[in-house]
Amino acid sequence: MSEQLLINISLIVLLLPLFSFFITVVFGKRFPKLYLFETGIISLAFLLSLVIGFFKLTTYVDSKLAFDFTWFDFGVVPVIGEFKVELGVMIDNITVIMLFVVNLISMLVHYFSIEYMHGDKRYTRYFAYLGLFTFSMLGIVLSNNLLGIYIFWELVGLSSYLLIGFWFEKNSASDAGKKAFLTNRVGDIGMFLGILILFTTYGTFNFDKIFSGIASGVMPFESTAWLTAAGILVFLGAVGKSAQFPLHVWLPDAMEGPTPVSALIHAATMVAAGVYLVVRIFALLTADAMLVIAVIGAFTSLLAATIALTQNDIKKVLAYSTVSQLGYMVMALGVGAYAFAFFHLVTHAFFKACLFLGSGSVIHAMHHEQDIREMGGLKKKMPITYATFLISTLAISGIPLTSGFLSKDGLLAGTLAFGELTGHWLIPIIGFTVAFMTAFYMFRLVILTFHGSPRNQHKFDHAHESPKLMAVPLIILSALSIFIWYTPNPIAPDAGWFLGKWIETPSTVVPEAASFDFMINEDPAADVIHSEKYEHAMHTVHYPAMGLSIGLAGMAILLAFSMYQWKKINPDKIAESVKPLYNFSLNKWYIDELYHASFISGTLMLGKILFWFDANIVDGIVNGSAWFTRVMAKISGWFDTFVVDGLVNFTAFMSGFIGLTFKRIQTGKVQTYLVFVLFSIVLLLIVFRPF
Amino acid sequence: MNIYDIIFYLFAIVTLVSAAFVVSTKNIVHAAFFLIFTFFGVAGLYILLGADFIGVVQILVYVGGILILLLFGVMLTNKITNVEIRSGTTQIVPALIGVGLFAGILVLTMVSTEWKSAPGEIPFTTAYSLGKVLLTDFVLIFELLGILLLIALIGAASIARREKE
Amino acid sequence: MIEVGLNHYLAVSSILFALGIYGVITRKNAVMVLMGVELILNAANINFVAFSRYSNFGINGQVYALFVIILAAAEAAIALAIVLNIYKTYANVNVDEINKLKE
Amino acid sequence: MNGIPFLSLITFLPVLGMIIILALPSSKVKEIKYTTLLITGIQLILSVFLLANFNFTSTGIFEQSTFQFVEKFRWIEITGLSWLGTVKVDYFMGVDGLSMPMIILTALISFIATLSSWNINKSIKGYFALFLLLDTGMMGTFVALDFFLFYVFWEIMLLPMYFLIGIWGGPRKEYAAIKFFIYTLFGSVFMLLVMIGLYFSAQEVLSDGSKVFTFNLLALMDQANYTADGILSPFNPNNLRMVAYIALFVGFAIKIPMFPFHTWLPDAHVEAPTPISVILAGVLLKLGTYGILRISFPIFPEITTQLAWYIGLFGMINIIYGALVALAQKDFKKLIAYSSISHMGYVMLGMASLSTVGINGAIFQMFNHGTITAMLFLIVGVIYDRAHTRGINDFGGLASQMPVYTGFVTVAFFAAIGLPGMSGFISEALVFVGAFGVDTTRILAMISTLGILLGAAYMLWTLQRIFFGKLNEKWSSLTDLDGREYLMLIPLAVIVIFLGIYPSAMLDVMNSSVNELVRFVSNGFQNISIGGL
Repeated sequence: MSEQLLINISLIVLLLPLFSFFITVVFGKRFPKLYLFETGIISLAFLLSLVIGFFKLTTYVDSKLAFDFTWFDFGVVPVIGEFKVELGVMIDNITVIMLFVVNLISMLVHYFSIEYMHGDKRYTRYFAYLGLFTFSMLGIVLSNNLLGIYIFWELVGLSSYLLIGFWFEKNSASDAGKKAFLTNRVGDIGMFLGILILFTTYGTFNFDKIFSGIASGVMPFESTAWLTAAGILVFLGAVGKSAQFPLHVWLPDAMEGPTPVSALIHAATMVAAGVYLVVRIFALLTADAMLVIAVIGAFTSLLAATIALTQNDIKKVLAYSTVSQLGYMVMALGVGAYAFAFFHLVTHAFFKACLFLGSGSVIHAMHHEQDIREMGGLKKKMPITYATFLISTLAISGIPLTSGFLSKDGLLAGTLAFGELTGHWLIPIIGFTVAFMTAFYMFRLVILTFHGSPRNQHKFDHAHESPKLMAVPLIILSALSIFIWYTPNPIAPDAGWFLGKWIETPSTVVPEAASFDFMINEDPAADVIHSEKYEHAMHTVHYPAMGLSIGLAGMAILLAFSMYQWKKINPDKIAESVKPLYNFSLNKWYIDELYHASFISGTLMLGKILFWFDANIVDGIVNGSAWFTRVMAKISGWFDTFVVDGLVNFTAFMSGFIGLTFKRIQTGKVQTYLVFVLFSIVLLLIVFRPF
Repeated sequence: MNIYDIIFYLFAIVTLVSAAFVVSTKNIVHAAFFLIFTFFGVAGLYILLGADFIGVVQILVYVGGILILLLFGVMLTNKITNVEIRSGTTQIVPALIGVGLFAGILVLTMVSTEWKSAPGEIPFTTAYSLGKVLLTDFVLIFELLGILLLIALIGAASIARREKE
Repeated sequence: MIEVGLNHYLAVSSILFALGIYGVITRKNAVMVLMGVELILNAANINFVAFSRYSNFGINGQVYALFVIILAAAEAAIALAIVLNIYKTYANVNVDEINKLKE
Repeated sequence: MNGIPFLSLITFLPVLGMIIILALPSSKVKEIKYTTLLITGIQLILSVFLLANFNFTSTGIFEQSTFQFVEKFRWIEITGLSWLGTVKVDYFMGVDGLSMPMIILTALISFIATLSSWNINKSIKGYFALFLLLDTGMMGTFVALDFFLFYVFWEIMLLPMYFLIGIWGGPRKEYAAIKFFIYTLFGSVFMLLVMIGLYFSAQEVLSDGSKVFTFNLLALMDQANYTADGILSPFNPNNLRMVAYIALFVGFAIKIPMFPFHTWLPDAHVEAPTPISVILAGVLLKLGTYGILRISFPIFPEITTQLAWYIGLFGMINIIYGALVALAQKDFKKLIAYSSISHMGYVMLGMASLSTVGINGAIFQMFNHGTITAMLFLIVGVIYDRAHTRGINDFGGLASQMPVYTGFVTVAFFAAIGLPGMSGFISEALVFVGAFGVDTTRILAMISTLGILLGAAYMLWTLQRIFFGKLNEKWSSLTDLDGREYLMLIPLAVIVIFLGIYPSAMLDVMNSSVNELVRFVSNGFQNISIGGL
């Protein structure tokens, strides 16, 4: 299979969902069965992505396939010279893995939704939106340039908006959609500015060309500070999309959307796009930028984990755990654990999708009850859901033999190594704390939902195991949360093919002075980074990290069981004793309130003030000058009436008077007039005296 | 005082006296007849001035044409036997004063002005030269006047025929 | 008494002119007014011819006099037609009683 | 091909239609409407024909031979006017890449506005006659290459607009119409002054070698034509070119409308009937920016370079100020009006960059704003026709009642937000790329990106308030779009999406002209004294 063919297939994979979106949107009303067509198309796309993945990871495992075309061309432009805008696709190992992940989860979510969304009044429309989303997400994955990514980035935002607000009759849903879009836009502005900086400097959007530009020593506006700024600004896009602090607020609200959507978009794929973007621009990140990224990631993961501890909505807990895990990935990228970050992205996608679909299954069974305080004991009623949910929970908690253990352990090791190399010990500390919390709140969730006795007997009685169409995706996803798919050795992630062969950290292109010393490539020509120092550090921390994470997770699980299963410790009492902290967590650190009070109200208020300014001051000046003109007109009118017109009237009066006097002369007889003419002539003659 | 002067005064007196009668007589028919004398007098003056052709035309057109026309007008608009034929006058006093003054000043002006007179040869007959000039230099005006006369003819007939509404 | 010259003719024409105006102004009958007009025209004509005789304009003055005569003829015809019309309308031709201009 | 006066045809066709309509008895409503539709339809076809025969590589801007479909002959010539000498005005029309997109836009919007006028039921004859006259004015302004002619067309637009708002408008129509009229007239006066000033500063060399004062825009762009002592001549050390530039700019800025000269726009929009709003936003606003590009930039290149930053600054203010004020609106139509102000800010920002990308973006944004805002106003019109209210908070939940309508609204709103895949994105992105790439406007561009966020905020908020949530029972009888409304909205939606995916279709038309303009402005006038102020 030739390279060109692979690219063509990838383009087909990209366009298939778009095609089905259009078909479904336009004809959806007439043919309600079109959702099957849509699902079929996605399945086809999945199969094709399998084909691409197979050939890419076997035949072309070390090469990068790329294809560019000119979107628009300005020709020779004054000052700049040749100027054109290109778009293109690129297939490397990351791409094909992402293709696989996106298409697989999308396909499974389609199957799941057929059952879950059954009976909705906009059933086909829902599938159309899923198609649009899949298209946009694949676009991000396939693009080889920032512009392409930005375009699909926004389209992903659109489909996310449409899907979150799918049940727009609920005000909370449409609010959440709007919030998601706007919050993302904040990040997008940063990303856009970052792209502008890079484009202005290097005249291209293409990653490879930008990298080679940086490698050749050209800096934006002759300063590495601007390069740092560009990196951070582009990362801002990821902050928005991957729900990092301070733009994380939209993701929990996004749970207003249908649960399968949460699984697909807000857990597995779209939110991971931010991480994916940072993966793509990893090579141009300077040390400062990486530190910022690491800190933001770490803080986000801590923030979200603390909030997740106290939430009672099954989806909210999962949402905050998603934010927390995304923070992990971002942190990992910040500390230079590139491969582990991406690895975690993939494993997280599977187990988190499984968790969300599992929660969807529970919610479906409980007739749209989401509060875990109303659940309990569902283990018996829903064995498949329980089993898959448990496997995924183990994975997210980092218990050995799961995929999550592999990726999370490597990631935490990366933070430890970073701490050792740079002295930023706070980051690994946060990392391990969050690991503990994660295990705790996830098991709290599992125990409260599935274990114990039902707390709402009525709803429990009506609960039932989900049908096959919903169960199969759960089984597939939980199966993918087992270590065996990634490495043969359950405790050595990098021994496997995933990290050993497919994913390797690219070498940085940033000038040495501006990058971490452990990131400097020993062989500057190599594409893949190779740093003795870093590898040594990683080797040193590997086992301590593993032991620490297993120990913490174990303790956390034990704690969760003793609090919620065995009831040895009363959680309410603890909550009572640290009431302020508990409330702080329950209310999500009051961040929403803070934003509402500051930015949102501030902007609206500013809008109102400016409108007042517009209507009263600007327009006031206009109307005022009009008024002034009118007053002047009135004054001159008065003048006109009484002075000018007075004169006129006087003249008229005089004329009238004279007229009356001379009226008699006006006899109407020609001859009389002639007499006057005669006298006038005589008069003239006398006056001028021609004689 | 040569014969020329005598003839001039003769004609001048005839003209002016008869003109005075024209404007002062009450009887309109008398006025018309005095007008004939005036025209004759003027014709005499023309001839004295060497304009023989104009003099002849004066007699032909005025005496033969216009005056007959006027008489017809008188007869059509007045019942001859009626007293009405004795036409009245108005505003005699202001007219006398005005016209008197006017005439005085005019005559004074005419007489006192130093005219740059350069009397040339009096041609024996002017008909030839007039004819030549009329059909060369003034041919356009000549033609136009012909048309004017035609229009006047038609117009006069048309106006005179209009019935009272 | 000096020799008869241009001035004499002009004086005659002036008096004739004044008489014409007197006629136009004073006579009530429209036909009489027309006669006054004819006098005025004749006075003008005398001037033309006199100037033609006593200056070096050649024969042109006589040509103009001729034109005036023609115009006078046309004028007389039209004027009489109007007079007839007025007579039809007012049953008299007294100019002083026709004062529509006043309105 | 040659010899057929296409531009005169496309310009004066509506006048022909107007005469036909005036000749028709006012009871023949149907005939009047179909005549207008036919005329604007032919105009649209003609404009497409022009585009099809348009040479994309011919530059235009200042060289007559590179203009296309040129028509030039002496229009007014008065000789021997004492000290004025010979007054000579040419009837001079031509098309280049700057005007071509605008011609298509004008023809398209006129056609769609005609469709949208179907509901007008007050003195139909007068309405359509004025409508067509307006059409002529707009088209003429875009094709005129003689300042005098330009001015004549510019003023021709004013009168029909005044009546169209003042007679067929809403409750405060008189106020709005007068305000519009006086505002624009105020601007026109400035323009007139500058026009006369330029006239007495430059002399065109005729074919017989004699020199006469000229209104010819192309001649005014040539430095060599200026006299040594004209008040607006660059050779005059005490020239007033700076003052003139600002005066001219104010004249155009009122049309854009630029802060702080914008307050006529919301009033005019709110009061005007839907089709007139469509024309106002779709075409009339573009005249301001078109005028700046066509006249201010090449005639005053050195001042343009000097003042570019200020143009960009006002562009930035427009973007952010318009968006913020839009956020505070409760009237749907007023919101769109303020969004127009915001969007026109992008045009100014792009122009201020004086770079090919920025100006391409600006012109493209002019076109896109024309189509998108037209769509938005049509959308307002649709709902206003049905519900007789425009209060945003009066609605709610319309999405379930009018799904197709909501679909179009979503397309239009997201196009206005600048969502990729729609034309608005390309133009805004180009504006930012252009403005960011130039030192003068970089900071302005960075601040202006806030507009992207604010734009999304007010649009989505509006979308939510009107269409989402529970359906207000009051509106349960509203019907979805009818055939005519489909006919209005579909072409615009298709164009918006098509140009979003394949922007070259429009960018190629203007690119060579824009390149030439940028080159011309950056070369500027040489060895001159910059006077004034």
